[in-house]
Amino acid sequence: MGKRVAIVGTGQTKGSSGRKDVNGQEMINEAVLKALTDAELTRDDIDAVIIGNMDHFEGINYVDTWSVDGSGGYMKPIMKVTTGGTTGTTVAMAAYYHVASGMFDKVLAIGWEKNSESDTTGAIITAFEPIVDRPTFAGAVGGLAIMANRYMHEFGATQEDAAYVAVRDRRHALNNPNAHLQIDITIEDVMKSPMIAWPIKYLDMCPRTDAACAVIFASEDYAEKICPRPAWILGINNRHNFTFLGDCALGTLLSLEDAVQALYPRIGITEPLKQFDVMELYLPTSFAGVQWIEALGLCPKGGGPELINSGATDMGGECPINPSGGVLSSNPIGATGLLRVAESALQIMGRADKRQVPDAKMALVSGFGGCNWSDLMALGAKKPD
Amino acid sequence: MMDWIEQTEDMVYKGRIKVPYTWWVGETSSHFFATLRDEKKLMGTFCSKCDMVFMPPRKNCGRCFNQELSWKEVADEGTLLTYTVPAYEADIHPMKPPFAFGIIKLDGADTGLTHIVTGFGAGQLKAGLRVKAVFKEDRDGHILDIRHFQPV
Amino acid sequence: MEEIKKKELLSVYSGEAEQPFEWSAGKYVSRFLMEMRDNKTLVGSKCPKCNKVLVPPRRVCGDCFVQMDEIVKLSGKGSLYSFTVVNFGFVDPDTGLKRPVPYTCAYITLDGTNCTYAHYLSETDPAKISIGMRVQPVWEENRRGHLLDIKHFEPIDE
Amino acid sequence: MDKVGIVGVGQTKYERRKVGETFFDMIYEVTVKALDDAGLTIDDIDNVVTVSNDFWDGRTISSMAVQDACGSRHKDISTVEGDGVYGAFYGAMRVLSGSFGTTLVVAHNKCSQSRMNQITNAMFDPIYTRALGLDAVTSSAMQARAYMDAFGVTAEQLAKVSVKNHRNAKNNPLAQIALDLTVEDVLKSRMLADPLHLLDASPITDGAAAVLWANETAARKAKKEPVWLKGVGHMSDAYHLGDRDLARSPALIGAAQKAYAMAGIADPLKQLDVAEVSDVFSYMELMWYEGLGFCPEGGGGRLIDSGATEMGGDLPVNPSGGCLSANPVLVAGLARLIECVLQVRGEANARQVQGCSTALAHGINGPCGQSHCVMVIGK
Repeated sequence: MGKRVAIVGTGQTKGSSGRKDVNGQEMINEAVLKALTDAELTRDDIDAVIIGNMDHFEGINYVDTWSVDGSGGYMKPIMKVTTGGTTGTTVAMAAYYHVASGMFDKVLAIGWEKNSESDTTGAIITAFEPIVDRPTFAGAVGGLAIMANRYMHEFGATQEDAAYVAVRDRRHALNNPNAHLQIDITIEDVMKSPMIAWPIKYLDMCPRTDAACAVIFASEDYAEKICPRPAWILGINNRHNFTFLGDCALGTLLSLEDAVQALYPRIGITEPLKQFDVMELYLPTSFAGVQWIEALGLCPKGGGPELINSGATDMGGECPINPSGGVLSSNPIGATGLLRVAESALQIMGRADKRQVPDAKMALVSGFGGCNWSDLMALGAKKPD
Repeated sequence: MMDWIEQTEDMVYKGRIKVPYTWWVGETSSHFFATLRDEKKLMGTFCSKCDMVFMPPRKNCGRCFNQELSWKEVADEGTLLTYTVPAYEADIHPMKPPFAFGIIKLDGADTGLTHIVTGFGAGQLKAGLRVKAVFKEDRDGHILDIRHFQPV
Repeated sequence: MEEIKKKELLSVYSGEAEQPFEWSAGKYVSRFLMEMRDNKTLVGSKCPKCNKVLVPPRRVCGDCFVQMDEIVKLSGKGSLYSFTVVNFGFVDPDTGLKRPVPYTCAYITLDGTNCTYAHYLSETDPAKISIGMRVQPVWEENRRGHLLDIKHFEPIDE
Repeated sequence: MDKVGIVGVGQTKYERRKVGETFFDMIYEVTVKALDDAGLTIDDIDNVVTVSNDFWDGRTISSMAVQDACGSRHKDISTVEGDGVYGAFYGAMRVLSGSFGTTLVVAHNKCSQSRMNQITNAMFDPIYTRALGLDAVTSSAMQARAYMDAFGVTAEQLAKVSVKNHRNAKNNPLAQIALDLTVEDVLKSRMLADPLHLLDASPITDGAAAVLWANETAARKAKKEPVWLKGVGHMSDAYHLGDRDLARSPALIGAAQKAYAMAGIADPLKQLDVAEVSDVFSYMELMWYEGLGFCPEGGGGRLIDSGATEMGGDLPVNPSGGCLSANPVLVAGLARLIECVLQVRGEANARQVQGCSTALAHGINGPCGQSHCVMVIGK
């Protein structure tokens, strides 16, 4: 059987609307160096490198081979995995399997994006079917607006409910020195911000960010020697369910419901709100923050607004969501999912500083992207049986 | 049952991906390009641990991860390591044939710079040929501020 | 790194570069486009196992993993499933130019289908659009076998 | 290491232009073929790895085109962007992790739909190299020149690779270009970029392929004997062409050493029965002979002269016809691996290498074989 796997080091660059001072490889190197420093390892210790981004955001083909000066992949095994918005979690999962398979002991996972280098919406549109989907599609903003609108229609959630999430995640970001947006806003600010795609307003939406993230995964033979309190991977699962946009029922996130059903029973989760101490979720809009927690089983269908407004997901609440500030505060797309993994690992390791959730023992990560696809990863302080 | 397939054309959609890119070259390469533009000088970076001068320059050594590289000017003249003369035209080429692509080890550098070579006679191209950079008149901080290399 | 003399930060711009593609539509989407062009008709494919009708037609039912052999003609009318009115500007990657805004992107459940289908809606005032409203396609005069042979969908009283 | 083996394979015919087919259509075809080959159904598949490239497809989440077509609706799935051998390796790791009993690996490409020059130009960095206008052909031509200069390898020796592989393709009904050629034919074919002629280069190809991995337990349900993974390794050289010694392939040496150590191979020329290597250009096959340890450094030309890599030689290389006979980029790696499976099973028909029990598949990523993956499989 496979080896048990833990995260032993993380590194991330500060999110920015435009890192003009470094090119892509150099930004990647910053994150890699930070992760190596965090784990007290050197480039020589790394057995394999996995990297991902979205090709058409930077217009670079074969990013794995292009990046070796920055990634440390020179004369090492390198591999590229990419799945759109879920790329960061996909990279983490690939690193997990590299180690769990017994083929590699210390694996470096890298996610990065320089969204400032192109037109993000234009590039996202190229993710979809060119003949029937692209002509009318308005990128992630448009797709998420369609989903938000349907959700409000089905369950009576309001724009104010969503605005609560926009405020929550931005407030959390004030504790995270790496967050791109550091803004203290109110629900009124959100409601007054410009409508970009009904019902999504400017402050309901994530920013476009330049940043890189690197995470080091190690096998059970090394994890505790490298890190006194490693973050063990308890379970992972994903669903990339659809090919055409019109196939996904938009009132809910079917892929997430499906992934939850596959993951929770395997790791003994029956009451996620109680059992997880903290969550880092890929919530690209405030509306997603109300809607998708239902798919995660934190509340019944339609119960999202009540749970959000109760404060249970705020810092200090029963299960804080996105202490880092989440995607609404930083969205370097190819790194975004991996940032969720890194932030969750920091929580388990007890290294999250001002954004630390006290005594966090179990954390849940989600990734979102593609054709409304979902990734899940659960991390814990206790070595799995 | 599948009769309709016989009666269906094979339609092809002619489209494109046209997204504009602005690649920020970063502080290190900005210095290289600004020096090329303003002084017609080629700056490499030196890793003292690997004892190598990298051309093109880079911020960190990809081999030992040394972050403390220092600037070192290299010559605008060097030795051709390898080359090819494309026998076809393509949109991506910066000029019409005949020209060659070459990898040139500039004097003072330990790695080769890939660039264009022109001005050679029939049979003149060979590994070991000495070539020199020809700079553009109007330079704007771009790799093609070196118009091409040509035999010395 | 030693002192860097010039603090200006430079960039490289891709200019007018583009990558052309010739994407095959395949038999299923070709039939879809032909029916629009020749007959002002929308079609879907029907799964022999679950009987679902999906638009655009495609070779395999994702749920059942069986080949869909049957093409089904639709009335073209449908109900609005969800929508957004797009106000922000962005580059359309097929032209390299800004796509005109505002426009309404509508997800429509076409009568007789089990999915939604995305197109434009003529109305761009959210206050005048309601989920569930009935819509029908408005066809172009000169059709070329393209998604935009339908100009947009428009609300109807039914 | 636990055991993981290939129990099913499927390929389309490789063709210049499959104008009536989408990625989706091709992936459905090979998925069904691989399942039939294994005697399994889609319900027996625990997870899927797709292999595709956003640039070639003109789609920034290229895997999205095939999710329904590979039957992944309610399954875990991921995507490798790189040669098919890397995708196959990731698929095998997912089984070895203990999380899954089976992995379906699929790859697709339609190189006919885009312009090779532009797509491969985009693998060069936009800051220092891309504007120069290099593509796969011209960069490889510089490598070929460096290799020939370093070791005195001749154009005739390069041409022999083309002659051999195009001839081998005549026994492969799925190959795109099967030809009886002479060395002179190759040397007289149109010059692309010296020293590479048209017949030194692989064609533009459309196609898809699938392999199905299973662990020991899951493999019992399959109708064919598994072909087991024996060893695997991958490694990357430096990126900038001028950073590398283009005449040598240290990354391939490293990748092969790891694969051989796992597989217990000390003398590859003797212990391997078949090798399927990435001959995107003729010279590459000779260089990879050296990196793979089939001959000493600089001995690639002499090895092809000796006939050792011909059908009937000590180690037939590319009995399928290789990339020179069909090069659906990325899919090519799975095609190499599938040929190895067919050879080990004894199902390679007219091109069968008698008594084949151990075979090597090889794939490359990046310019001029920057990154290599080597996989050894056998009975």
